[in-house]
Amino acid sequence: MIRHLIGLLVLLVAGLVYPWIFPSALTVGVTILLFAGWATAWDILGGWAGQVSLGHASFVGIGAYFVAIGATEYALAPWWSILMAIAVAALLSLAWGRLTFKLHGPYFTLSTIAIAEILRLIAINEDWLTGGATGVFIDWMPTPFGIDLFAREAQYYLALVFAVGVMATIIWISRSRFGYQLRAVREDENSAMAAGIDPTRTKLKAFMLSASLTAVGGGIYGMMLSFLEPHILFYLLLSVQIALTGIIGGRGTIWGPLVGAVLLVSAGEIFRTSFAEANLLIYGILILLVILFLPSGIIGEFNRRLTRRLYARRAQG
Amino acid sequence: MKRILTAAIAAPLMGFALPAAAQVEIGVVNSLSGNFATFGERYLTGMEVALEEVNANGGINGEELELVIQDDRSEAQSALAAVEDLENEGVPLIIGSYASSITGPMAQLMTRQEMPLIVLGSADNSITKPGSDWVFRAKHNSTIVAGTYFDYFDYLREEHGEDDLQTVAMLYGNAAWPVSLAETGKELAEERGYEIVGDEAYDQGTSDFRPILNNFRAEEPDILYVVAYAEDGVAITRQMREVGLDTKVLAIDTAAALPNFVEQVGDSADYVATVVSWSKDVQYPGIEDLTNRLREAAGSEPSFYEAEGYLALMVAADALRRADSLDRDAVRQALDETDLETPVTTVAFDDFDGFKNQNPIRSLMLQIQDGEHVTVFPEDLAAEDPTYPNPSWDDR
Amino acid sequence: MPDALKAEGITVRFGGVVAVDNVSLSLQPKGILGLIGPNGAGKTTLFNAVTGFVPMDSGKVRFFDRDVSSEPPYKRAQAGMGRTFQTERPFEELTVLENVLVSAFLKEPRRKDAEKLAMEMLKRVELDDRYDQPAGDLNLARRRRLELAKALAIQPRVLFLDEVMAGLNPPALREMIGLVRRLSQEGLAILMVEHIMEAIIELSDHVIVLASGQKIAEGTPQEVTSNTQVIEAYLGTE
Amino acid sequence: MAELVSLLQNLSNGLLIGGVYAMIGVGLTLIFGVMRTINFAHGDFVVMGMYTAFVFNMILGWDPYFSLLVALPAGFLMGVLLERVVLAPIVDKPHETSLLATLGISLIIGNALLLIFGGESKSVHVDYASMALSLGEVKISVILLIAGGVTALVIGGLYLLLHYTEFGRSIRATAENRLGAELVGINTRRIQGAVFGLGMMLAMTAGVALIPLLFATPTATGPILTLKAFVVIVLGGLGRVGAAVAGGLVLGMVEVMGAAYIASAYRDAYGLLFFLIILLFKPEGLFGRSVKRV
Repeated sequence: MIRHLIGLLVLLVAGLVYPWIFPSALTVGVTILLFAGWATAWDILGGWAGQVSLGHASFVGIGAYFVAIGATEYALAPWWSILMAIAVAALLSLAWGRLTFKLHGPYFTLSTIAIAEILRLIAINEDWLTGGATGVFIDWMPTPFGIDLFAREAQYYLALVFAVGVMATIIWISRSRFGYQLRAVREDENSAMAAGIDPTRTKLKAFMLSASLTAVGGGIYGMMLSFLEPHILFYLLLSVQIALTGIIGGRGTIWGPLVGAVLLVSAGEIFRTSFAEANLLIYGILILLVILFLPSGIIGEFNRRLTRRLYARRAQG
Repeated sequence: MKRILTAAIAAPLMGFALPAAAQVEIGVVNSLSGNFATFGERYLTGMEVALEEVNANGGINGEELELVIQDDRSEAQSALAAVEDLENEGVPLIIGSYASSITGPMAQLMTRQEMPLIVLGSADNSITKPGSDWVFRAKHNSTIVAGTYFDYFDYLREEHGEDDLQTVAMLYGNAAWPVSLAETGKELAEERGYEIVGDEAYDQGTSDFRPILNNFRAEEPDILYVVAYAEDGVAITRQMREVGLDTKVLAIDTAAALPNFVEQVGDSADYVATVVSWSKDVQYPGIEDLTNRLREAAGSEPSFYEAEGYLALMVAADALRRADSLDRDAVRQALDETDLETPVTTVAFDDFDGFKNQNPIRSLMLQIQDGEHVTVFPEDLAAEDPTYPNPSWDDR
Repeated sequence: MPDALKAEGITVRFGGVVAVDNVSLSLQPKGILGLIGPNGAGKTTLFNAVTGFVPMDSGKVRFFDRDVSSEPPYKRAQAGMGRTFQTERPFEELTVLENVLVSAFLKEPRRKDAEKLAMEMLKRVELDDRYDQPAGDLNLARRRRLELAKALAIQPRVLFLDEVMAGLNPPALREMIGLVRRLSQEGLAILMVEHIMEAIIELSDHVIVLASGQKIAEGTPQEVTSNTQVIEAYLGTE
Repeated sequence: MAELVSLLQNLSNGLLIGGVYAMIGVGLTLIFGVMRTINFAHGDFVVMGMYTAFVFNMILGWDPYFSLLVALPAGFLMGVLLERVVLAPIVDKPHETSLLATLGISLIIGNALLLIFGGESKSVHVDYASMALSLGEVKISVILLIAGGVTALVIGGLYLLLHYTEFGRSIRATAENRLGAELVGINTRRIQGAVFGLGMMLAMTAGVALIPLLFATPTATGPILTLKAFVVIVLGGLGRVGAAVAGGLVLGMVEVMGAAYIASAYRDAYGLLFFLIILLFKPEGLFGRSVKRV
């Protein structure tokens, strides 16, 4: 516990120092923090509860669009829009989970793709709802305490708060009753039921929490882009990137998704600026290598070895 | 391997170390990898041709012009990171990018940072309407393109009688550009007295248009107005013939403007009409020379994409020469006062109809005649007369 | 005082096969009820039907004064049915303590209390020295005891043991028998499905014998083992 | 009358498009049946088939179908190799590990094609690309008919292979019950490699057969086809070849009817919605055998 809280503190300090070290890479910083938050939120469902979703872009889209439509159509400040987005994401995930949680393994994963794709088509075609395919410009943001929310610095600190908040949530979950219920359901639903745990309810809670947190990050992402098109926000590839970040780092671990985000986003950025056309090819090779050599993810593999070493050391001495 | 890695890590930091000696650098954000790389390649070719021309003619007031090119991986957040990076390197302006989902966020950011952006490929109205003081577009937009289509239809009406062209059916992909062009088209149809008898969007990646085309066949539209990217346009044309959907005018935007459209569709491509910002047979001085250079650089028949890449860089170079400074405000001022003639088109940035810093470019209507793209409208720039009406598929 | 468990007319069908055919049983609040029968007799199915893991086609299950017939397994667990699984399934990625903690949280929502409870349960099954070992690394006998600790940690009123003796070597078997007896003496009612006659005879107050889904005999261990029908069922005219 | 003609027209188109989908799905269903792996690179395998046909057409002027001579063995070998190097080492990891691995393969194939051939979409133009046979007023696309014929041939051949050869029986046994297959002495690891090879071969065959009809864009086409293939195999019933055909036909029909009579903008949604309903209420697929789990 103490270990994790120190980790959180280190993250916070590193996050606060980053803008001084890399003043001209704030966009990359925001991207890392958003992906860290998203992947950690994804991991509540995908890692801790063991239900791999490839539909989380839907919740990013909901967060971003609530902020955009709220600001442009109703002059609504983003915090109110994000609150609404949280509510909508929670309700949507509740219905979504009720519908699909009887599916397991790859079947559940396929169903998330299908639902997210249907939502993408709705976002593109129903222009009364989203502004449609031609997109929405965010042309206004409030200035609380004189802070310009369009400024990348402001967005950076918002993203930092978001990432730290999600990390704190997962640290709390990992120690709590809920966290053990999640792991029990992931490992074996029958054993979980024998311990008095309602698996469906547990998964629903995980999905709702995961979706709501993802939507919060989506709101910040919307502010950063400040021009939204459904194509890129409800995009299957974004869902895949979020899941990928979580899995590469280590599913069901506290620090895995963060490590995944730091690795993938910064590798992506370095490859982008150094290898031009070949950058995505090299990125693909990197992913494959990590999967082959660290199949439980970076932190996952580390934790497995650590637990065994700690036990062995205590048992001997 | 080790060397590559070192280079990779060092590369982003190099910008600090290298002093800019007797050269002017401008930033380019372009889609070189990812889904839009097809277009990115062509734009790059066009810019390289322009770069060679600029430097052969004395560069920017004697200093060599250089491009600092960054890939945006066809995604918005990478483009924004690239802008930040380029701003840090001190470039006075940036050219970019292709998709509106990428160019839109760039425009927002650069307006905030007060840095001039010359739009490379994105044609959506939304980029320059309402627009900003810092965003300039030399190429066309949805309003201009849709206007050219309907001017052409009106012109055919004048020539052949109003009753001849009455009904329009529309078919378009669900991406930003096709939707925005279709929406503008619908407004114009209403204004100018055309009846819309069919209106269908499709999800991109669909390659079977038969159900839609069959429905249209029952409506017998005079005009079919299609907005589709390359492969969709080819599939639509092939399937129209297969289904036997005859129209007097067949307009296919974007897809039909590419040289290999004819290769992929064969003789069914004939009579298809399409609007472009540039054509190799347009009556502007220097056109032949430019076409040859573009062809050589591309290694194939050049398209409007290469031409637009060329145009964007020529506009940038012209403004930098006149500004005679790397100060962003001075460059913006110079861009504002642009009055340039190129073999692609003439450029001046105006505010009109709610647009800001938009070149009121004269778009061209091409028709494919005997497998060649030929400029047929407007009359003063035309190389040939349009063939009208399209013969029925059975008679070909 | 009502019976701890009263099941009446339990019938379970799989497709066309009747796995359990109209079986009734009852368990006193402090007794050990043994459920035996040859392979495929329907013992485990009956056991799963009573604990809610297999849906019944007909029948009623009363747990103390509560009708749990239509309740899902986790509700029955919450009501106090603690069970083990025949193929023991520890949460392999968790440590031994964490495995038990999952169950302990049912009655003790606060981590500190739950941890204390879990540790006590580990002591009861003599696994406390391995509390931080990954459960996946335990050997069979220890996994069995871990299963037991998990079932105990929900602080059940009745313990359901599904073949906890199977596959144990003689010393481990003796240990397990002692452990079950101790639990019973501490006041827990126990229903055990078992293959190992030795254990059943030693432990049970009352035994039910199943064959082909039907109850063929019932009584004290001595009565049952001398029953000719039972001997036939076991020795086989199959 | 006109409406009846248009209905018949749509029905026949739905069937023919369904044949195309079946072609894309059949390799995936085989892989899923044996390996329980969601192969995210399947669409990219199809695209590789398309590029094979394109390259031989461009350089040697071959008719696209002729390049099957190259695509078949190449597909099989590459599949076996990929399985050996990438998937076999992680076979006992959770399913999402192999899912990610195939995702990595997909990224690599797409971007390698982009580097080699550039981003422009590729197609082979054949003279019969827009020909149609007329049956009364209903028109039947020649090229879809040819694709349908190839589908029938390939799937017929696969059926024979699976049911009348020792190798095929081993594959089916492994798909049905891996442990049982191992007990009777089948080397399921080898079968797995061979099946992946077979799956990739079928995907590349589909690519070759479809190049006159569809377009290959390095990174964009693959995922679209992969998604279609997922829908096909779930609709029909996972893991069975005949069911993939049925699934393809159903998907073709649902899409065409939805596009013709509801709204074409939601074309993909009809298939996906149908896919969800099947997943939720008849997870063994429309035509799969019912499996009761005890």
